[in-house]
Amino acid sequence: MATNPQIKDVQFSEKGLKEFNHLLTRYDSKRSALLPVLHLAQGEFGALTDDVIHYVARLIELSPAQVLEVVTFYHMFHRKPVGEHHLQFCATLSCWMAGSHQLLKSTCSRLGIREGETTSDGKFTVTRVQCLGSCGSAPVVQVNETYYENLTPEKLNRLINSCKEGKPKIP
Amino acid sequence: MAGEKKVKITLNGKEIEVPAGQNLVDAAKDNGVEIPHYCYHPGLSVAGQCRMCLVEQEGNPKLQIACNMKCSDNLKITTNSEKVTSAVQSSLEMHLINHPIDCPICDQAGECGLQNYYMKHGKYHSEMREHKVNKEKVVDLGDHVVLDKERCILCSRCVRFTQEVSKTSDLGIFQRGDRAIIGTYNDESMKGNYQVNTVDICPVGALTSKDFRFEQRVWFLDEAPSVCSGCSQGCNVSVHHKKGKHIYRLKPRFNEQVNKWWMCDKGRYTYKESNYDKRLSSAQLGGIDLPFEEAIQAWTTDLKVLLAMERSDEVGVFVSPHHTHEELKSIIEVLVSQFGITKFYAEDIDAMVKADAPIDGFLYRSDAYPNSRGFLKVFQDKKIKLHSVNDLTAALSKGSINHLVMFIPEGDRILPVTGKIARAMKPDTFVVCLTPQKGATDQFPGALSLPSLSHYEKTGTVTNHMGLEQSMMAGFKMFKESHSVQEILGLLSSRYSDARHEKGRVGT
Amino acid sequence: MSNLESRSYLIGIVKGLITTGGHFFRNLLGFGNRPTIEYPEKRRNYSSRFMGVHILTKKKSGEIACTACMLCATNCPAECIHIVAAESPNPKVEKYPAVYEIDLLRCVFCGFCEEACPVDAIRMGRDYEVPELSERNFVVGIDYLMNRPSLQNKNISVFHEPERIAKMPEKKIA
Amino acid sequence: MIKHTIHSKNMRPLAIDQKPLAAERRVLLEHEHIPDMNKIDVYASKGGYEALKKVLKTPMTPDQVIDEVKASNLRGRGGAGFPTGNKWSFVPKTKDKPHYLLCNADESEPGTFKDRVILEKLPHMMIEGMIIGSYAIGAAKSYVYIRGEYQYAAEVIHNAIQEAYRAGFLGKNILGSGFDHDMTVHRGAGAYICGEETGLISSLEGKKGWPKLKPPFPAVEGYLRCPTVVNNVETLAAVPWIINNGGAAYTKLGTAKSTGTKLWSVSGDVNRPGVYEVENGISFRVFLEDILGGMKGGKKLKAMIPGGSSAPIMTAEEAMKCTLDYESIASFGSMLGSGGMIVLDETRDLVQVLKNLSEFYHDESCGQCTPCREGTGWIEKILHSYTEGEAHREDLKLLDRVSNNMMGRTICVLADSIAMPVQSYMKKFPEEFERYLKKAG
Repeated sequence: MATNPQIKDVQFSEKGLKEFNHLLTRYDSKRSALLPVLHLAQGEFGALTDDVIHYVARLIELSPAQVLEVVTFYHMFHRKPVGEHHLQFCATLSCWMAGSHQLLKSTCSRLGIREGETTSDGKFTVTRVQCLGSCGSAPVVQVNETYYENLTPEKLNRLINSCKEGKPKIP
Repeated sequence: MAGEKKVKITLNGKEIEVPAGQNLVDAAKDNGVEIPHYCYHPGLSVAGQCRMCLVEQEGNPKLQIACNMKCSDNLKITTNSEKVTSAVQSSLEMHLINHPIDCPICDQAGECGLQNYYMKHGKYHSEMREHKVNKEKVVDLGDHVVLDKERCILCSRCVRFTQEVSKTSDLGIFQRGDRAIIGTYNDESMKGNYQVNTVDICPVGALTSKDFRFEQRVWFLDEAPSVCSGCSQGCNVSVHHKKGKHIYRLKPRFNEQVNKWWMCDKGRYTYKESNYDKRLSSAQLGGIDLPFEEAIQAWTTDLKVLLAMERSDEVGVFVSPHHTHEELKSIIEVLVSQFGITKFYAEDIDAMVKADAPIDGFLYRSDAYPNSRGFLKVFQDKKIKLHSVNDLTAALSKGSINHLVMFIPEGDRILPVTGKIARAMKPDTFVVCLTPQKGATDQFPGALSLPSLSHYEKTGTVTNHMGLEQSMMAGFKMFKESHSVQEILGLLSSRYSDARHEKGRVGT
Repeated sequence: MSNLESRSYLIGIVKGLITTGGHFFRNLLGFGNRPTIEYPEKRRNYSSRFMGVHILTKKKSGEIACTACMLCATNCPAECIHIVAAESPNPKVEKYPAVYEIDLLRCVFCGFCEEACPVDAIRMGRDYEVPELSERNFVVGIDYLMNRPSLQNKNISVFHEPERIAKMPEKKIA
Repeated sequence: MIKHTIHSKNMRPLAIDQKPLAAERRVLLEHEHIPDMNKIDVYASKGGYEALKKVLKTPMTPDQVIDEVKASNLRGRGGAGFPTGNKWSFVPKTKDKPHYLLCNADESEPGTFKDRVILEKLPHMMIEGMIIGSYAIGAAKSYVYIRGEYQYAAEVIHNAIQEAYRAGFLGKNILGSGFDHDMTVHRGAGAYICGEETGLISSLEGKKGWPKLKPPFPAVEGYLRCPTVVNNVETLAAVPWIINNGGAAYTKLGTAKSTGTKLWSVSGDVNRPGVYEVENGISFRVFLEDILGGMKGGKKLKAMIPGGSSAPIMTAEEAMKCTLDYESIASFGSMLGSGGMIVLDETRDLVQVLKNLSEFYHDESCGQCTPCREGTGWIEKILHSYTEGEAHREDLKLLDRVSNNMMGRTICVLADSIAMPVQSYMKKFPEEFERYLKKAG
């Protein structure tokens, strides 16, 4: 496919390529591996930028538009790099009843950014997400891939402080 | 279609017989019942997204979509019950609550699915008081298509077209829910030779043709069935013109065997060769306008002088396969049988026909003439030998031809060939150009030019590469002075015979 | 009429003159109820629904309000409106009339165009004094219809969507 | 390099740590509290994979397995409650196309977090159930479609599958029975719609999670247009017990029509929110007092959403009278659904609750069908302006009309998941909406 000039050529790491080939063997159609490959690419490159999307499109033999359709459909795929600590506040019913909105507002004001933005030092991104499947221990915040449950304002501040030090730990 | 199994279905109480497995929407349309639909298109896969074609099926409490139903025995469908009409009205309302309703500036006004169905099925007072979702308005998708994401009703016809028919897969639906938008990757230009088909099948004004942008309102346009002159595929088109004065666009016309619902972008702009700026609008002699009558008279006298001295072999005729059967027949009847002219010259049509193959694997073919097969057949039937253009240039430079009749079609394709002939010609040879285009007459400064009809004004038949004879019923004339080739030759032969018998007044 | 009167020619003339003279002097001195007025010093006051030469309205920003949607040309029974639409130079506006001409000689001043217009871009004005030397000048264009002095720039369209235009992204079309 | 994923230990919902309460009936979660129960050896030591051995060693024919599940009258635990035995029997017996079994571990229904316990603590029980199910429908491949956010659970399942391969319960010629089977974990990427059966199939095919047109039904033409069965985690986890103890034994649990036990994930204004396994048919009153520790802060119960956010709401009186099984909840106009119960006390403003839910469904609507794509957005906007002080009486009529025009008009039931609650909130709690009308004056 004629790629337009601004698209730089990117490549999976050697480990990533091995993982990619293994993934292909698990499915009966190449396109079925698209989601896992996008997870793999987002893990390696940090975000699904235009170059990455064109690379994945070539690997899975799809047009970039078809891959972009999938990337923009799912919430977990980002087209721009997110902060080192991606604070995802659950906004749905049980967490909302437990006050997750107040936690979100206070965190935004504390970090000085609005919802969905990244702090200038690239450390934090704050977004609102839908039900994380942990309603019994509401309110919940997911940082990168870990759930932090039963948060109170104090616990949340301690969590953010531990993130600032680079080692997020259970408050 | 005769051998197909028929099944009996009941539509609105009336029992009808339809081919087995036919889509219910098509079956209903064939029997006069119009089931409203946006996302269904007979040439594309079934999406079932717009939910406009909801119908009541006996034995099923929930309304079913008709586009996903194949006709099978004793299928009982009701489309006019109160429940169905209110469902269709509410589906339409849902389409319109985030629609910008900017009909004054939308080219689709007059042929827009939303307007049509609102008048047939809507007629409600909108209760949408909330803020509408705003999206990008004028987005340039390359040199053929302009996109307006706000008007899009997300029926995914264009996406399915690029994935299933043109196979470029460059359109997609991004984001989710009512924030979803149609577009290409980062709004880059669309690719491929079939982009404007997406404009035809887009039921609303989301995808509009850049060439037709703001040109004319569709309710001012008349429609004439014709065949595309772009190549030998012979796609059926309808020519949209205003009172025969100006052609604004071409749209494909459904033909099961040739082009189904589609046509290529190249062919779509062939109408520009018929419009005002390209046309020879009156007869000319050496560049000076003169009434059509005198031009015919001049041609007759020169021809008469030659034929009287039995020098019919000094008359050369250049023809091209761009002409219809009827034109070629009249050329042969008048020039050959009446005047006994034998020397016919044309490009190497045999080679073109043999090398003819689809260029982009779908419709557009390499042979650039719409009637090559027909042309060869006519001349082979009459056993007239076709000499090559080189023979003509040789004969001209040698001076053995000093009366040249040039049948030149419109379009820039032919100009290199006619240019070569013009350069090889001696200044004193008498040239007659029967052509619709100014470009050709400029190449022959001293020539007698007679304006003939452009391709889309002609009524006649052409044979496409499959050998399928297709008729064109244009029936409009853009310039008062221009006449069809048959008319001109008719006048010529009648003037010639009058001149010979010295009687009868010249009729206008 | 007595026999003498009909035979003697003079009495009839004098009687006629007395009637005309009576009207003449009564009107001259302003006592008469003559319908004519001293035009152009005094003018008839027509009703506010009077339909005179058309007016093309403007947006608040001074641009032409018309979007060249051709509804007036379609609705016009005399087919005397000729419009050529084009891409608007203002990046926030999509379509505007490059040419908008009305042939006043053909126009029957029925007001159908005013009714058809969805954005109050054309109205029936109050001017009726449109003297011209040749019929070509009766085909009036945008400049006359929108900016003629008698309008005193008061022809502002009531239909405008400032917040929608403000939020509209600029169009990206070659 | 691949970022190493870290997980924290406090993932387990609270209530599950203590020993079973009197009113609980732990069948699936019997050994859940044993540490390292997710390892294969500990699981095998508690009778794990006996059912698989029983199926493959005796050997039971696929039809016998299906009949056993039919006899147990096990109903789908994901939300629809469709009898699993019947679902399996719809798969055509012919083998011209490959068959697939997909485990729906997407669990995105607000209020539902029961599958997570099985995924993190008892992965092998689900795996064993999947292998048996695949054997029953003749599927050579099965996939665990797990929601992208459950990163830790995905790892646990992945390790468990590798253990199963090493133990010979997966791969070629399992236990010498000639039955080959491959299982893969497939992570979703954050879309509620992929919890819908055909939405999951589209997502697994590498497309947007747009549900597919039915007919054709997945059992005939599903994943890659081949016969496919999609079962919930809890449904598959119940299969080994049914095979071990027989379908009849399973019908002794619970009520006649709602047999067996159900995992309830409770959240909201209760003292002990969490995941509990109870026998179907237990009364809500007992469930609330004995298991959930009553209302938090002694407040009065106002309303209860039984089966996840898409279930119509039940008033306090109705809740107190109902028993936790499909029939009783349905008799009050609601749905057992996925068992994601949300309890609301007297302080909760139900219009705000409904607004929050409409935001969820507006954000999660996949946008394929027009009534849902536009309708969810419209409902949210109406509720937004309704609660921001511009409440008009016609808004209620409009809400009713719009939700009516969404119900039953779309390819999947996401539209109904907001339309039915809207209707039930307005019918059962009109006074909540009146309050806003008065406030708006």
